[in-house]
Amino acid sequence: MADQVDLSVSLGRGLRLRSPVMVASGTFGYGFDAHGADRTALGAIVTKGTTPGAREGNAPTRIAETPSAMLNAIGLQNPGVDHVVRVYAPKWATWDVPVIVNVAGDAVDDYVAVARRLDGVAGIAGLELNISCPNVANGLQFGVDPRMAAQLTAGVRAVTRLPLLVKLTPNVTDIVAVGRAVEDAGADGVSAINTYLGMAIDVRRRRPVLSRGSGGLSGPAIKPLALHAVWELAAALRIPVVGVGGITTAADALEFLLAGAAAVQLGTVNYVRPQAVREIHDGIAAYIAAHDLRHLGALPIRQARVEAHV
Amino acid sequence: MADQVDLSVSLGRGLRLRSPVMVASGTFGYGFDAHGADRTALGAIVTKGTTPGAREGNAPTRIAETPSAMLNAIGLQNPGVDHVVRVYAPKWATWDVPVIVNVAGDAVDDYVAVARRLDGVAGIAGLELNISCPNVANGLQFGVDPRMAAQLTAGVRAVTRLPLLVKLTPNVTDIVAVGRAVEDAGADGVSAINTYLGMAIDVRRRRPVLSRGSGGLSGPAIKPLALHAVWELAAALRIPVVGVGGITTAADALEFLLAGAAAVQLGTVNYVRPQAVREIHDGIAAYIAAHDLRHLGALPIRQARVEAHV
Amino acid sequence: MSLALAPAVVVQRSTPMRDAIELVVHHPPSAAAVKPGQFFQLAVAAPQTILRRPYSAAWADPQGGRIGFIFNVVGAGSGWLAVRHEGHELDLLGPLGRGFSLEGERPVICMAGGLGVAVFPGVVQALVARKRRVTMLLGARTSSQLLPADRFTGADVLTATDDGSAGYHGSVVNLFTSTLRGRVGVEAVDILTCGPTPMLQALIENVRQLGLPLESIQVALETPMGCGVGTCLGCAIPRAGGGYLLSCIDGPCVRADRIDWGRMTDAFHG
Amino acid sequence: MSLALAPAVVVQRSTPMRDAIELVVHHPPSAAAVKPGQFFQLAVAAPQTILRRPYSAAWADPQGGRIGFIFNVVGAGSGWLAVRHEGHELDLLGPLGRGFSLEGERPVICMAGGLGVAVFPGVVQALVARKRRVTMLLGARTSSQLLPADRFTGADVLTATDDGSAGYHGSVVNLFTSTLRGRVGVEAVDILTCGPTPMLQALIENVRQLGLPLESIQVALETPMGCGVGTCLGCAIPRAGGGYLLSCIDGPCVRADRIDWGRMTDAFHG
Ligand SMILES: Cc1cc2nc3c(=O)[nH]c(=O)nc-3n(C[C@H](O)[C@H](O)[C@H](O)COP(=O)(O)OP(=O)(O)OC[C@H]3O[C@@H](n4cnc5c(N)ncnc54)[C@H](O)[C@@H]3O)c2cc1C
Ligand SMILES: Cc1cc2nc3c(=O)[nH]c(=O)nc-3n(C[C@H](O)[C@H](O)[C@H](O)COP(=O)(O)OP(=O)(O)OC[C@H]3O[C@@H](n4cnc5c(N)ncnc54)[C@H](O)[C@@H]3O)c2cc1C
Ligand SMILES: Cc1cc2nc3c(=O)[nH]c(=O)nc-3n(C[C@H](O)[C@H](O)[C@H](O)COP(=O)(O)O)c2cc1C
Ligand SMILES: Cc1cc2nc3c(=O)[nH]c(=O)nc-3n(C[C@H](O)[C@H](O)[C@H](O)COP(=O)(O)O)c2cc1C
Ligand code: FES
Ligand code: FES
Repeated sequence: MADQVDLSVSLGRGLRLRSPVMVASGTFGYGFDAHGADRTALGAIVTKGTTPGAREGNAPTRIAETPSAMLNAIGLQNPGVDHVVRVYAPKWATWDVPVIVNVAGDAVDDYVAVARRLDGVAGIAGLELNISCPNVANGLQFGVDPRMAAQLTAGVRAVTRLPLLVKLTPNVTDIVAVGRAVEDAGADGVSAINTYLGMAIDVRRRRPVLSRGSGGLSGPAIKPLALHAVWELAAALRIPVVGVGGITTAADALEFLLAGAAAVQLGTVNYVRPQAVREIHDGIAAYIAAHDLRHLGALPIRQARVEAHV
Repeated sequence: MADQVDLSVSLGRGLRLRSPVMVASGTFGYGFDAHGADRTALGAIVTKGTTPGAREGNAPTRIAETPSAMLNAIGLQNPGVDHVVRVYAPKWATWDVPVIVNVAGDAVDDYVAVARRLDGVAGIAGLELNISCPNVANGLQFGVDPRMAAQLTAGVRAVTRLPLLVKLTPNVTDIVAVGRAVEDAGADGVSAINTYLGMAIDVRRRRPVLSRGSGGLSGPAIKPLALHAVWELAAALRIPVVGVGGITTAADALEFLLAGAAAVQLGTVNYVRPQAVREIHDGIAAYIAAHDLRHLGALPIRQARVEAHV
Repeated sequence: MSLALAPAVVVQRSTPMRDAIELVVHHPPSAAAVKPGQFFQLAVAAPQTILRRPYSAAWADPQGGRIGFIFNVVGAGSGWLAVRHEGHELDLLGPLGRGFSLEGERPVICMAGGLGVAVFPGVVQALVARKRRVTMLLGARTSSQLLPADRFTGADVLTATDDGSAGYHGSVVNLFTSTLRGRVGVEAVDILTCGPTPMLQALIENVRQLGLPLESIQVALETPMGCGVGTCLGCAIPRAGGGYLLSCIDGPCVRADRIDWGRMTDAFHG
Repeated sequence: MSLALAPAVVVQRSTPMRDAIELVVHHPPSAAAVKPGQFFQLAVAAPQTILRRPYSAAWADPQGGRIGFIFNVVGAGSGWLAVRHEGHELDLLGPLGRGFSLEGERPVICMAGGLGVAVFPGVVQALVARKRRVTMLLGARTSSQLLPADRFTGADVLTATDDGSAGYHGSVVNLFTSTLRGRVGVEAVDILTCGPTPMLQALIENVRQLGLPLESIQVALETPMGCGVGTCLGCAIPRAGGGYLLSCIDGPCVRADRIDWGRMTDAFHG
């Protein structure tokens, strides 16, 4: 019965996924290393953040576990967009799961350069602009200011016909304002959220655990925060919101879909349970069947809304 | 040996605590209900948020557990400042642990009224302005805007000679800007941080778990976020920073003290391990003794600072 | 209040009825202090959890220094408790809250739905010791999920099952209505009850229709709790006449007329 | 790569040396696939943790379908593993990473500091099976913390203890320096090692002073890991010549000349 449920979802501009379960940037590499995930349950792969040139990333220590979460400061280690176009894209073109390239940089020009290079390349199904990376200098600057976020989005929009998601940072007073700004600037959807700025100190060595001092927090701990952001965004935007943050079970994913997310991304859980993609896909299908809802569009709740600005 | 360590700390304007371990607002009532905590290890009690008149609080459900954390939307249930002055303060006056009243309201006048009423009352050692409560209408408005936060602080400063802490919200783009503003407006210290805006959805009932929709997240999950806020504030402010957020062990408390906090507050852990106050006090003393540091002031690390705006 | 902060040791683990587990712990001070209807906050070391979990003392044996807890697995915390065995330590905070008021001479009807039965072995024992006449009404989905009648020595035990596999075929509330009519004078009983909110709602409804005073009913509430000691204000339940009661310190055993049952439904069953 | 996602069952639990635990699990596909020096990511259900924990297979018995893990308790995850017993399930992800290269004919010195010994029973067995001459150097704080020599059948076993309670009185690196000098021609050995970073640093220092080529050393690294499969980029270690290696896929067993030991110290021992 759950088999007959339609789990497909459209993220705009022709980007149609057979499943609302995507994998989040930085947690699935470029789709070649993660084993154990069942691709038939996967809606899309979002790649590691990709910059114009190759980057080596930050010095170790790059990750630390914290209660129900982890901190990371990878620093956008990636092979650069040329490598992606030459080596990876041809392989992706043969896959039946769409690959969305997560785009990063230090300046508007960087983003535009990467987007231009990727436009029209076979095997690339869409772009996700990472305007929210806490782990490189300037990484957050675009994400916290609605005007800069809009400028960046418009700049990229001008050079690509690819479906365009913008990945928002939660480290702001008003995420909805940033969401509205990128919507108006031509984004086809937003991904919410990237990691939260956090820190751990090694009390034995009396210094920060991470070489950069701070890093981005991900994992189950942030789920209630991400869910709140998605709830607010879904109420305010017309474009689809992709929910990301702390999802590890089908119930978690359903919280986001009920909050109004059009699809979800699994991040940290991929490191722990590669089979989560399949389990969560099936759990969503079973829920929809059990509640006689037939398709994903019937999930979002809004009526229970208590106040506009809680 | 750990016995001889001086753990006293001064929070300004004559407020001297014998221990850097305080209990956070809303997690210790007015000091009468929490049993099992060893008061001889306690630096100060911060009371539940107190408003001009009594308040009934929000409808249930008011709390929900999330991974390594809990959400609350109590809604400032409290007996009002008159009751505090008439019934509680006379008892506090006989205690040897200072009691700091957490002050809340919907408008500047509310805060000023409560502060004026408490000024000069025996048994009240200081005020903590809660400009950061996510669980009442307008609760956050003062905390997210540096100008409003400064206005409120100045208004209260004008009517009281009591030591004045301002409790900051982390739900902002730039917590340091708010911290600087309240410092300039006359705060003697800041407490960082209050809870993070979060949400949980009951997938069975298809509605938010909390009656208000959203609530404030506290507990171990938020520790890395709170620590980062404290690290940034301690670097930027001249007044003491009191660290709050997810502390459950002596190592957690030491992370905050190493990050530059002058003292710490225990919140959610009081619900779980009433003996945490004693354990954490003793753990800090043992660490200081083991590292031959002699007093708390020698703890903060700054040299490892990597970048100004990560 | 005397609070147990020292660890208790599990001395026995068993399955008193299907899908339930009974843990017996040795902790003399708590066993001596606990009153029928009071509860303990049990620390659980389950993944991702932080809060303690509230559990009624099912019974206490002050001489032997032992306390029993009866529960089923509904989530992470109870799942962790379910794999405690003899010799494991359990960290108790309690006894907490107000138990049932057992004063009076009138016959008593105890009424339990599902795992609400967990609080009653000790309650019935105390009532019987006070020479009160006790009728224990047990409701469950099916006969194997009924706590055996020998746990209620000295009481009349009547059962109801949803599937009719034992006793009355139907809900325990319906069993109650008929029992009450048949056996005792309508104004002359005290009622102590514990069970899922819908069951409590149905009971209140019925009692109102019968014209009985709500004052004669005491309910043991199982509202989710934070602290269990009155500091978090998280366990509010709507009070008749406005405002809230705290179920951990004003309860968990509360006279039914003190509760605003209309707002209760909004909160816990809407 | 063949990844075990089915649960393995603990079939034996013991204490091979003081402060250490050995868990033997039954999982035929993993036992057949694992190579000496590879590791598994073990899921742990400890409170507040989320990540798997990397553990070397200490040895594997492909016929019996069994794998051994040897570890000590240093935190929440290992604390949880330490209370696994016969019959419990363990969720393995692996085998992962590159093991030691065992090719060649030269004599081999294996050198373990502390729990670094955990990787060697299987390594020595494989080397002996290849008819290579093996000297196993074991270092520990005190004699009771040494894994017994009978775990290295076919190898010469020499020990060093910090307190002098067994074997050489001093560090295993110093033992190595003397052994190397005394027993074999300086250019003619392969060295496989695992232990705390300071021990590795000291070894590299000594080897450099002796004028030996770093190429002849392979180290098994124990860098903290996220995923263990190359997707998180969290386990970077400084590569000689710039940039980083990923210890989970380029290692954990890496030729010493591929590592920038100066930057390594900054990161893990500054
Ligand atoms: C005073 C008191 C006494 C109690 N005595 C007993 C007892 O003797 N035996 C027994 O089996 N149970 C008892 N309960 C209920 C018990 O506390 C919960 O079942 C338990 O806390 C669930 O924890 P968990 O981690 O297993 O489930 P969770 O993962 O926390 O929750 C699982 C499901 O149970 C629901 N739930 C959580 N807490 C409660 C609660 N307090 N009441 C009802 N539903 C809840 C959740 O909404 C969720 O749907 C009592 C509760 C209270 C307040
Ligand atoms: C490839 C590999 C193979 C390993 N094989 C073994 C083995 O066979 N036997 C064994 O006992 N240990 C082994 N380790 C180390 C083991 O993974 C860690 O001790 C374990 O993850 C700690 O988990 P925890 O939850 O108990 O401690 P945590 O609470 O996570 O940490 C406790 C302390 O240990 C430190 N720590 C955490 N992870 C590591 C790590 N990976 N290396 C060193 N220190 C760490 C922390 O900084 C902290 O100080 C191996 C590590 C790797 C990377
Ligand atoms: C190690 C690591 C690397 C990440 N790298 C990126 C990245 O390159 N680009 C990006 O937009 N997000 C990146 N993220 C953020 C995730 O895509 C995701 O937004 C975040 O982890 C929250 O989801 P989760 O809690 O499910 O992990 C990274 C996360 C982790 C843990
Ligand atoms: C149930 C509850 C009620 C709270 N009430 C208040 C309050 O009235 N005023 C206030 O400033 N903070 C209040 N807080 C916030 C705490 O004081 C503290 O800042 C926060 O919980 C983070 O610390 P923790 O993670 O240690 O709990 C409350 C927290 C909880 C959990
Ligand atoms: S559970 Fe905290 S006040 Fe009742
Ligand atoms: S541990 Fe994730 S890349 Fe190595």
